Amino acid sequence: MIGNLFTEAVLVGILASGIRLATPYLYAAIGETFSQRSGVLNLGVEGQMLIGAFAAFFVSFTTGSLWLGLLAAIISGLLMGLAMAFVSINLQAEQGISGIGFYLFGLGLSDLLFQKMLGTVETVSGFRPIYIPYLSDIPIIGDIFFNQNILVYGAYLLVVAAWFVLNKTTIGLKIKAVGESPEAADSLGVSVARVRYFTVILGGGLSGLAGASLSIALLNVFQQNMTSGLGFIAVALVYFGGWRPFAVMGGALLFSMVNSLQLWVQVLNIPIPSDFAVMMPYVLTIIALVITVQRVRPPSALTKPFERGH
Amino acid sequence: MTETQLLPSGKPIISQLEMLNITKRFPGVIANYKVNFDVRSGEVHALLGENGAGKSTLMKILYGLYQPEEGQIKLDGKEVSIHSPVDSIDLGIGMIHQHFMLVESLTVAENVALGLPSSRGFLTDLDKVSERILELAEIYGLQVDPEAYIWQLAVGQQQRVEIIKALYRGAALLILDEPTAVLTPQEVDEFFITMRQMIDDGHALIFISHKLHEVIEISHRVSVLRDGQMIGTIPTKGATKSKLAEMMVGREVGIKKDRFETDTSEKRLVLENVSALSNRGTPALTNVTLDVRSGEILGIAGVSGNGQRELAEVITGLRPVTGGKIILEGEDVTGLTPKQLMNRSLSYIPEERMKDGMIKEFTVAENLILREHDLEPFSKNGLLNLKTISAHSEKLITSYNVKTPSQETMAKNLSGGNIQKLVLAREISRKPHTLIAAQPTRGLDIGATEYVHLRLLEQREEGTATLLISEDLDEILALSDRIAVLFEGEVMGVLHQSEATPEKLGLLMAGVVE
Amino acid sequence: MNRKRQSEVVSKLMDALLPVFAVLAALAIGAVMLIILGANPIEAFGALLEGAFGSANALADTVVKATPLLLIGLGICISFRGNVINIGGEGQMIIGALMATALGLAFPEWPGLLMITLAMVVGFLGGAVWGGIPGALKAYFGVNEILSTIMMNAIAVQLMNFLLAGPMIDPVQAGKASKIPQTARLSNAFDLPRLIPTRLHLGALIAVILAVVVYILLWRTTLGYRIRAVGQNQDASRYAGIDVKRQVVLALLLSGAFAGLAGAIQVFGVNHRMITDGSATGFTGSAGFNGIVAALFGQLHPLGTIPASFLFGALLVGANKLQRVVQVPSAVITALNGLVVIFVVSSEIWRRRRETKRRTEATFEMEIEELHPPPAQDLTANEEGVS
Amino acid sequence: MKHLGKILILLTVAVMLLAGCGGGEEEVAAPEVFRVAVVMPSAINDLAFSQSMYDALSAIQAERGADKFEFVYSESMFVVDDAAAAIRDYASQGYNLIIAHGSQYGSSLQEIAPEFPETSFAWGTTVDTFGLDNVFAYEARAEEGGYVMGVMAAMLSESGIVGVVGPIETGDAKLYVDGFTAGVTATKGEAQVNANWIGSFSDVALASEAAQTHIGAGADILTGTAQMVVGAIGVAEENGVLWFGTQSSQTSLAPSIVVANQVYRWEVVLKEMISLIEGQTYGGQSFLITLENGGLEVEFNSAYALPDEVKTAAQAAIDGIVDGSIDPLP
Repeated sequence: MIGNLFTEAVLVGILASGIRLATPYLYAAIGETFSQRSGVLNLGVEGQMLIGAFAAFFVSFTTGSLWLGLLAAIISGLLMGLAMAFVSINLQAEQGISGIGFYLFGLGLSDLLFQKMLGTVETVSGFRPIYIPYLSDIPIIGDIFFNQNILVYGAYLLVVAAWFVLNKTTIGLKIKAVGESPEAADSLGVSVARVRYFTVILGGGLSGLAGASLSIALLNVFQQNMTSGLGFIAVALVYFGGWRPFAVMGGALLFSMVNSLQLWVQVLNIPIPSDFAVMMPYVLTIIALVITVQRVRPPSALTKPFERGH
Repeated sequence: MTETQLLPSGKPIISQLEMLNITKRFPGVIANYKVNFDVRSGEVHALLGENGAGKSTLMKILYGLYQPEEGQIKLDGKEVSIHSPVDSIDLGIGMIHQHFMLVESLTVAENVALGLPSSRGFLTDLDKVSERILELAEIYGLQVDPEAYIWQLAVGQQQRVEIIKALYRGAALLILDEPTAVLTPQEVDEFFITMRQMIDDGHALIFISHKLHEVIEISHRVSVLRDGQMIGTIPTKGATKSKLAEMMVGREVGIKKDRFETDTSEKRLVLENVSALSNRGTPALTNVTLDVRSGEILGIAGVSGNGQRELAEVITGLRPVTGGKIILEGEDVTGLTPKQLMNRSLSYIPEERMKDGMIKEFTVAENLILREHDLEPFSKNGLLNLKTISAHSEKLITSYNVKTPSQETMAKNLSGGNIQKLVLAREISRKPHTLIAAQPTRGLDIGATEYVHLRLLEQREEGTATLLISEDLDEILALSDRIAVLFEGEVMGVLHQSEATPEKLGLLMAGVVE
Repeated sequence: MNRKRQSEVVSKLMDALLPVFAVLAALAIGAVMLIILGANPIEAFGALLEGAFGSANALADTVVKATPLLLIGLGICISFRGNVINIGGEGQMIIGALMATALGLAFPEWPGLLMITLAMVVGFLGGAVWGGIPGALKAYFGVNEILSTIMMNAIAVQLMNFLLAGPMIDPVQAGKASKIPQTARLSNAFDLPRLIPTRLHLGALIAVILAVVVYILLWRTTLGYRIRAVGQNQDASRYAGIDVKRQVVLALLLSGAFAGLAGAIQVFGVNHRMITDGSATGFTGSAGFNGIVAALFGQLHPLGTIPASFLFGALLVGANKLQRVVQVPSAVITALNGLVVIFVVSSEIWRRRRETKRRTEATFEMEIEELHPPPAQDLTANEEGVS
Repeated sequence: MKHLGKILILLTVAVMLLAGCGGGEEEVAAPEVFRVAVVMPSAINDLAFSQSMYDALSAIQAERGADKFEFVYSESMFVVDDAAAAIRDYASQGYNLIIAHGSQYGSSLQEIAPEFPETSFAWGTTVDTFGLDNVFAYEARAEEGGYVMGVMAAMLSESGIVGVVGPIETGDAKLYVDGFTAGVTATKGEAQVNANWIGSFSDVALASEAAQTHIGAGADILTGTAQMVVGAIGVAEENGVLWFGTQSSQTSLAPSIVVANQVYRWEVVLKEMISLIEGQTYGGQSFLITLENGGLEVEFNSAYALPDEVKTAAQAAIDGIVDGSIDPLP
């Protein structure tokens, strides 16, 4: 029966859904890449995603405009990012812990708003897959790559953009410098705080977008705790990818494809207990880390607040 | 010099900069108290002082990294306010920090471009930056590869990058904070050529050092700080080493200890054709053959990065050998762990004390048992014997004259000199048969250096075999019985103290064998 | 001198009270949320206090809640001191509980005291294994422990789901169509003894005793010395001949072991069987994460973690009561909990600032005594602050 | 550090003393008002298990009047330990009936109930009262509706492949899926039922992807249970695949593709319990909601044009189950 896995339909399914499932991870993980590259660990991603997911859903639901929903998600994410930035940059709070605080806050607040403003699970008609002339018609390839909604494409464009920003722009240079050696950046007049504010807020906005990709593009509903640990996996993927956008994308794709593989394993009635099937992505992630020996060093100043003269 | 005079970089000169009545406090110390200081275009003004005298603080104030509580800064007669490096850079002030302010994971060009507006807006213009770097390199004779990553560069090269960074920003006044501490004699000479060229072009240079002969060689005026206060400013012409040293320390220094004959019959440590790799996997040591005898100090001279660090690590078991044998007191100890070697009475004073020699967040007492914490009498059955540890540290603090409020003080609160005493006390109090001392006085001031030297000679007389690795030729020459020179991981030759001269050693250090 | 001493005491007292002020500030925002929701905040916070401390039962609940937080917090003290971030408390707690429960189910006839002792040991070992794996992966393969412990949590949950629905299922449930994934109830003889006639069980006492043990471990043993040395400075430890990798493994292993023990105690002291709703939280109550927060509130000191866990446990228990009394959605509690965490960690900065200020002020006094006498021949000014 | 510890302890004691003075004023319920407290594992608006109970209590309240029937709830009590504290607290406040709405709460109830012999407890979904005379048990014969749905699914499916999305293979969810599978295979022997247990009650994204996988595998009918299936319903709608709901009505989520829902009407058994309690019987019995007693209802979506023969077959299945001629769990 394992042989059933290697049919075209299944492989296409795994690839297509792997690409789709990776979307929220990508938005969140790329945002996290920026903030970690500048030296701030944001563990509150999950909370920001939930707030973003709710904002996107609620605004889309009430106004009927998905674009307004998207905007709302980004703005709410930015605000959460701003708060996180203030706490970790100005108040120099222990980042791992304040992140957990923001997670809980986002989890609670999104649920509360959901109960008070919506009251029940509703649906919206979210972003639809975009038909791209010719490309979408190519057999197999079209199904895998060119039958996705705009936020899916956006996620992959974001990876390219993130790579570009980090490697080809002045702000990218500042981000990397601030994360590696804030003292050196500071001695050249680069404002460490400003750069970190920028990345953490940007990370918040992207996390909000990650939430929106769930609530108004992939799932089209809002449900309490709908991210269910996804944000934490996104943070893990940043480590997995060694803080490099394309490697982070590789990790996200690997994780989601294995996740999609385990769903197929069950659907094809391959006799593995479902619990073990569900375990697969996690076990494989660890194995992947063991065999691809990690030589990448985290940004030297990661989690370390900067204060001049210390 | 007229006010409109321009530097080769195209920026105007700074005719005179004055710092008046500067006072600055830190938790636990008054760093500067009513300090006056000035520097002019076309001169090197040396700032002398022991560690902790307040030199770096004064310069960080000038560069905008610290704000003074009192005092003012005047540039060409006008009062200026410097709140951050942005202000000082705008005013034409550049600083070469003692600990380089470079981002290791970025390239030379990226480090130079950092924080500057780009000609392409938000996109970087590294190609143009590289061009300009090469131009400046040409003008000032500072060879660097703009594409190289900082971590690939030797210390001397990194320093050039620092200078170029400042020049690129149009610095007319350069603060050089102990720039020669990390350089070889040859590199120092080259560096002085660069400095002379800069003052000829109209730059103003502040040169911080505690190496007196360098100060005498390069500077026009000398100011001496002690305990945060300005002792005085004198023209260099006519100043003597001993005069300057006395101003610095507040007493006469430089009593030479006599060297006694010792029994050097036993070959304590022997290296036979030892080879090893560097962290990057390239050959760091090739067929090194050496012996260190009881009662002698074998000096290892060489330019930084020629295998000294690896040599010490191979002997102490921290780095695997790829070939050859290490024999300690007649037994082959190749491949033993650091712990096993330590238990064979080998002691090690590591090069980077703060990083490798002690634990900042541990107390003085805890640091003093770092090597022997699991041996009796300090512990028994896995439990620490706090009473013995306390008595032990009390004893060492007294006999090694470690200045600390108490043995419960965190090591990070001690001065550099006292930290070195701490490490020294720990390593020497074990009465080692063999001692590896790597750069034992780097970064120490005169008094502390003197102290370390006395202790090393004392060990020699007690019969310890000492391997002294140092980049300070004066130190090597003053202490060693024999001197081996390392170049690119190979021993270029071993000279007896009597036949060694700086010139001979310098040639060997450059890899020239006559 | 006396006045100086006094102001120092006041200043230290302020430091100690800081988390409390932070909690109050967070609750103030919570009050605004409650008012918006149409609830009376005074009534609500009254309920919170009552729920946490209002009766013997309430106090017992608080302590019962605090027990796993303290145990996991102790493990966190060890691992964080060793500079290893253990986010795997949830999984380690589950594995410890599973192993202890399996033992209890396998030998229902054994004497209670023997079983309880062995179950604690087995739980401890189970957690050690689950913590040791990411420890070894970090030490020998360079796998980031934040990542691997998060993954190990997910794996432990699925393992629990599998075991409780399969090999370890309650025989009564096995015969039913619905097959609730739970084990049989452990023999009554294995119940941890109650300390007073409430839910308060022996586990709380064990946890407090272990806090002292961990204190001794960290500061009075060579093992603790090494773990702290490696945590502070790997290079210096290596130079001093300490096997750095082994300490990294040990730090995570011990940390996991305490979480495993927390799991065993939770089963033998509170639940008396294991049951799963598919998530980790159903069993752990997020103790694996809250324990980290508790340890940090306790400033990573085993003894400081005792009151910190107690206060955090009180907050959790009281908040549930608040929800019941004023009937606001439970989401408010979660959000409030988050705010408390944020405010407390953020408040730390004032403690640090006061400490710096204290030291600088001391310097100002120094001025009069030390500036004018002839320059000292002392080589040792404080380099740290100066250069 | 030592100081900090001491001060914190002192402070806690102080807080405890204050709290001790403030607390203790319990309101005694007026006897004519019937007071119910319920502890539920998820949110009251989950469109699934918890909502079914909340809706039932609201229905009873609407019938009896808010002045005669009060109820309070603790939602999202997924931590068993917290639920136990809530149950004990409600019991000590003199509620007439305390419902532990979740099989995971059984052990706690078994321990607490004997301490409050005058209070009635109800535990679902199970049939076990632990032999205690103040504990009622209640259970849904979820397989009954499941079977009926399965019959319809088999007839509506063209591909002969039906997909199921479930949380973990247990309890209520397992019963429903087993019944559903039985209904499908009884109607169309060659039809295939693929089940996907995603291991979570909350992972909406994974539930949605599971639905995608089913569709990729050829399923043209989907069903699922628990609160995370809202993700799967969206996918079904997008792909024009039919959906069968259970526990609560999910029609509002996708009116065009929801065929029918099995809706739980706990009020049927709750009313029985309440009248027993009012007659001084506090427990000892177990209840079932079934198609027969109206506790389970197959609610057809009027917006979906169900072919007559399917509706007839469904009705026949209902009748067969009610009269016992069909066993939904063969």
